[in-house]
Amino acid sequence: MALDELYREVILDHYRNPRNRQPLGAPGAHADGHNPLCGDEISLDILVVDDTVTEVSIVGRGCSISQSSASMMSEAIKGKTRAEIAELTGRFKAMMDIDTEGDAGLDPDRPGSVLGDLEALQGVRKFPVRIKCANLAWTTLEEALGEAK
Amino acid sequence: MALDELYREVILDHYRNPRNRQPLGAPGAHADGHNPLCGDEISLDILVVDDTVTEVSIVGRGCSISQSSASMMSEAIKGKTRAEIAELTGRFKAMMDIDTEGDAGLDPDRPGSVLGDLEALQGVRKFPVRIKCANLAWTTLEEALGEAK
Amino acid sequence: MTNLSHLRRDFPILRREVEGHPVIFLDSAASAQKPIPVLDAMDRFYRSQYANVHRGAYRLSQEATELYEDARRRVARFINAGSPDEIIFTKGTTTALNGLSSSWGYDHLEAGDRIVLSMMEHHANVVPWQLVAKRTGAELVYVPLTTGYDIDLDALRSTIDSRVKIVSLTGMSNVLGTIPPMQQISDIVRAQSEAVLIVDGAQLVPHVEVDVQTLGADFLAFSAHKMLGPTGIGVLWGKPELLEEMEPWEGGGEMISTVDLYESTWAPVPQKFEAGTPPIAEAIGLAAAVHYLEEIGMNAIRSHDLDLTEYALHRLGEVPDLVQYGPTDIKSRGGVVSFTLGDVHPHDIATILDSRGISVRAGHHCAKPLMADLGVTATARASFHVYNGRDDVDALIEGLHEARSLFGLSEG
Amino acid sequence: MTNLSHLRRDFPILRREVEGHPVIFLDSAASAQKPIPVLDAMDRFYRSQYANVHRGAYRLSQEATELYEDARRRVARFINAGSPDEIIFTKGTTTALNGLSSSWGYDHLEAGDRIVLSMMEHHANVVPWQLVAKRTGAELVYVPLTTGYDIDLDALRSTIDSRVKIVSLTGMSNVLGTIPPMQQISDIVRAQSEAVLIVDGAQLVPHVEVDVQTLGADFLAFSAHKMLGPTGIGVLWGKPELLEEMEPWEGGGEMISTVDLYESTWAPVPQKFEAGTPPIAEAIGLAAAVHYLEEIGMNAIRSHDLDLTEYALHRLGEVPDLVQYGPTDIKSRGGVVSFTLGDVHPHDIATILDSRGISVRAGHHCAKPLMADLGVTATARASFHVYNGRDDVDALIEGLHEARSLFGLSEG
Ligand SMILES: Cc1ncc(COP(=O)(O)O)c(C=O)c1O
Ligand SMILES: Cc1ncc(COP(=O)(O)O)c(C=O)c1O
Repeated sequence: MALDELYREVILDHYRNPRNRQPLGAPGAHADGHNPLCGDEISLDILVVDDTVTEVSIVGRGCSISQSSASMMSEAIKGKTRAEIAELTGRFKAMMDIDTEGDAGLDPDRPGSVLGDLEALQGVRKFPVRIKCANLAWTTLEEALGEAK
Repeated sequence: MALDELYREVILDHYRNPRNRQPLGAPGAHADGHNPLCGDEISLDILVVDDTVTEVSIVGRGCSISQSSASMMSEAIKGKTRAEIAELTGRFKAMMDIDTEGDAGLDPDRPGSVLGDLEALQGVRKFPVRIKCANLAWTTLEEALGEAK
Repeated sequence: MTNLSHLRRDFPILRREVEGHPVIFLDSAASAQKPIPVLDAMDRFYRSQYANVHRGAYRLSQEATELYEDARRRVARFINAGSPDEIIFTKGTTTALNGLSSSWGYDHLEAGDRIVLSMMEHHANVVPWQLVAKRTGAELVYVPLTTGYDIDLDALRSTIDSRVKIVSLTGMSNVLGTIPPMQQISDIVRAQSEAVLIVDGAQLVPHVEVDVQTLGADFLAFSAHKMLGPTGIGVLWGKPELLEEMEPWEGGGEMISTVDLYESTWAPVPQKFEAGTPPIAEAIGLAAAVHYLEEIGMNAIRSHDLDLTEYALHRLGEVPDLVQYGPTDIKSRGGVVSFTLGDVHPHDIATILDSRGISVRAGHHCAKPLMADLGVTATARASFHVYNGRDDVDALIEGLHEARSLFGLSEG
Repeated sequence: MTNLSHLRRDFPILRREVEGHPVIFLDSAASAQKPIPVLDAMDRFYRSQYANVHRGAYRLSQEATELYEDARRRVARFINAGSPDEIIFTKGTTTALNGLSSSWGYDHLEAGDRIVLSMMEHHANVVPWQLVAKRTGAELVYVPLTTGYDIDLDALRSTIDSRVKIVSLTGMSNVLGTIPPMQQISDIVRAQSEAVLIVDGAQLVPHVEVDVQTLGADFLAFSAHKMLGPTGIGVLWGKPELLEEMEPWEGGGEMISTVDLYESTWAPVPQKFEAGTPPIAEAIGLAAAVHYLEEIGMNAIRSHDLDLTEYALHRLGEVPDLVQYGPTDIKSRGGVVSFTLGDVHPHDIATILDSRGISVRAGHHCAKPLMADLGVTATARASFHVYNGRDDVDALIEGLHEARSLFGLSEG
């Protein structure tokens, strides 16, 4: 197994310096994510204005994969519309899906498809136990978006 | 396995015509025996006068082994003293004990040792599942004798 | 007629001899024998993939978890559950019914409420309800049987009313073979009450294709060991909205979400109901057993059972002094035949048959209320599974003739 | 130093490779691997003697019953119980503790009563008591740990009084390795209360010779799967007079004496507590595991554990940024070492080690109250059994160095 494909520089950077930890400027929608098996936790707040996520606040505790995924996600979704986020989420999950052939989520030609830093997480797919860690922030996001409706 | 050694004439006779079923003439000591695994039941009353069992009443339901053993026992103990009965019980149980060598309980030279009809039950030893059936009446007897103290 | 005799070679125990006779196993209703694929699945797992499930971040634990969850999926598909989450692994039918009674029962019953059972229930579907009735002040009501040994639907109709909170019935009697018309029963229960309907599937699921979408029940319990699987595991299926609402009956590892000092919250269904290390190898063995049954086909198994039962009823009918207990209509019964033989006690019958290598059960079959109702203390019982054939029935009949002759019963 | 490396060949899984590395199994505290004699005992039983127990009047059932009861006798001898009747087979430690809490606990607790636990209990010894506390109005009290990671006996002394009805403590912590001084604890409990003392022996019994005559406890629970035995079975030992008085926590077949429609009476101990078809093959597997442990000798196992633990503590001490959680006095601990490594999350440690074929556990180890007390959310944990050696510890240390380098932790 290629550990260095998993523990990339950018992942460790987001793990150690998570972005968007400051509280929201105004009350928004909240969701908690929790992986009871490994104890990863995420607490997410978002502000949705006119279908666009204008602010994100995310704090958590857990492994490098869950926390870096959360941090990278917070950057990727800020300023995006619901539709764009849905697209992004789909691509991210496809990237994590062991059943998907190749780098299905990563085709840079498809509009708005580039996952950016998040692509660093593609190594996780080779470590199936850890996929849940990478997905945690995203499932929590879906919940928060539901709340915000 | 020698089935005809198990189902002897005398056993079937006692099974079909159990002795000493009439109630006691006077209130005595009572014990119920029950084998929850096969459902055999025995209800035993004895009258003990001056250390001697003067009357026996025994009714029950169950297989040929448990019921014939009860019937034969009722005949064997009537008129016997506690000491004689203890001896008899010991001999019977020895006869049933798969770990005992040969016919230990059946030596006719030892005083008061002859089990009489009861010896017909020695075939049971070859059918270990049935030993509990043969012993049921005797364990119930010990309980009744305890009651009678 | 469905001939399954080629399957016998999958069951090593049938190659054993008892006192010079090959084993003829006619006690599958108590517990069935195991085919090699089931034994191999468990052995292989222990030898190459064993680890505890759900909690490990390493390869072996992940493989074990996948196999364990695959087993859940396979069982779900087998009974056509809506989702694998509706499958709870328990120690067996008994634990499933006790869990239900102490959780659902305890939380939903109060004094004056009624629990309805039938007169032919196994102790596993009687005693737990007695216990919860005592704790809650609820009352047990027994629906009688018809003279045809089935649940009396008229009596059921007049029993079910709004006081009834739980109806718990066998899917197939382990003594009479009766398979009650569950959909009809369900209709009556639904029309006349808001009671939950629980089916004790210990005998049904191993022999008859069960589709929980059409069964009409809210809960279904069964045991692996009667369906060619291992000991130590069984299943509780429940409707998802009921499982959701239900409290766990055991607390411990793997069933929690958070544990504080004085309070805890529960993991989602089904983990909520699987406290502690589950029977892991056993789940894998159960999955292999389900696979084995599916390969044969539950329909083939059903017609094989029907064939053997019909033949057995016919041949038993020829034995003088023999009394059978169970429906004569072959369509409403399974491969279990109970009988008495003159004054030869069932226990003696079993011993005589055993000396010929034939295993049958004798006794109350954990159904004392039914025995009392039938007016007997015990019956002898022969029951079938895929490895049995008409030759086994013939051997049984021969043995019964010997029993008659040993007990000196006269011909005719 | 006790070298047990010749035993490795008995464990087929150790011949497997994971990603080109041989399996190095350091998660026995979660569940231990199984030696061939255990697997063979179960397989042989299924292939040649299988039948349900207790209820059959035929040879196979009698043989199965004898093997099952032999297993009870062997387990009784292993912990020096006064009689086999003191051994109750359950699904595992979790079920044993839940049974105790819902039977003994429910029947003996009322509002104002206290249940005393320690701060280092496994969820299996926490959640059942929360549940019964809620039902009865009793209160939970936690005894804190000393800075040396053991139960604070002074705090225990000031906690135990006549309000305390139950004291339930781990015999060996699955996180810290701590083996609390149970006899001293028992003396305190006896002197200051009439509480029953329950020992969660899940970790203790597989590693340390336990003699229930001198342990000082009233009840002891443990699981087969952690002592080289199969999944699906565990043991509750209890003092005979307490078992006698205790109500069953499940009802069903085999545990009854009589069953009338509305009332039943119970079979004698231990059948009273074993409703339904028990884990039969599993009991036989457990007996084989006990035999295997006895052949090695529990003393040899203990000194092997001590040797490995001492070596591991020493080598772990050399790794920069590593923090160990557990007693430093080797005599009061077992072969379980928990640690954190700088800001490398335990889950990441486990993944990195796994890529080298090394299985360790990462997480809260079903001991969330302890984690909160230690001020961590998770630790990594390595734990040993007879098949481990110093070479496994060396491999672990190498892996930890790689973890440090992957996470860019600086030397010194
Ligand atoms: C100390 C302790 N108690 C209880 C348990 C629960 O045991 P089981 O999961 O076998 O029921 C465990 C094992 O996980 C344990 O380590
Ligand atoms: C109809 C019925 N219900 C319940 C049970 C109990 O199953 P188990 O002993 O596997 O818990 C049995 C089997 O003995 C049965 O035949």
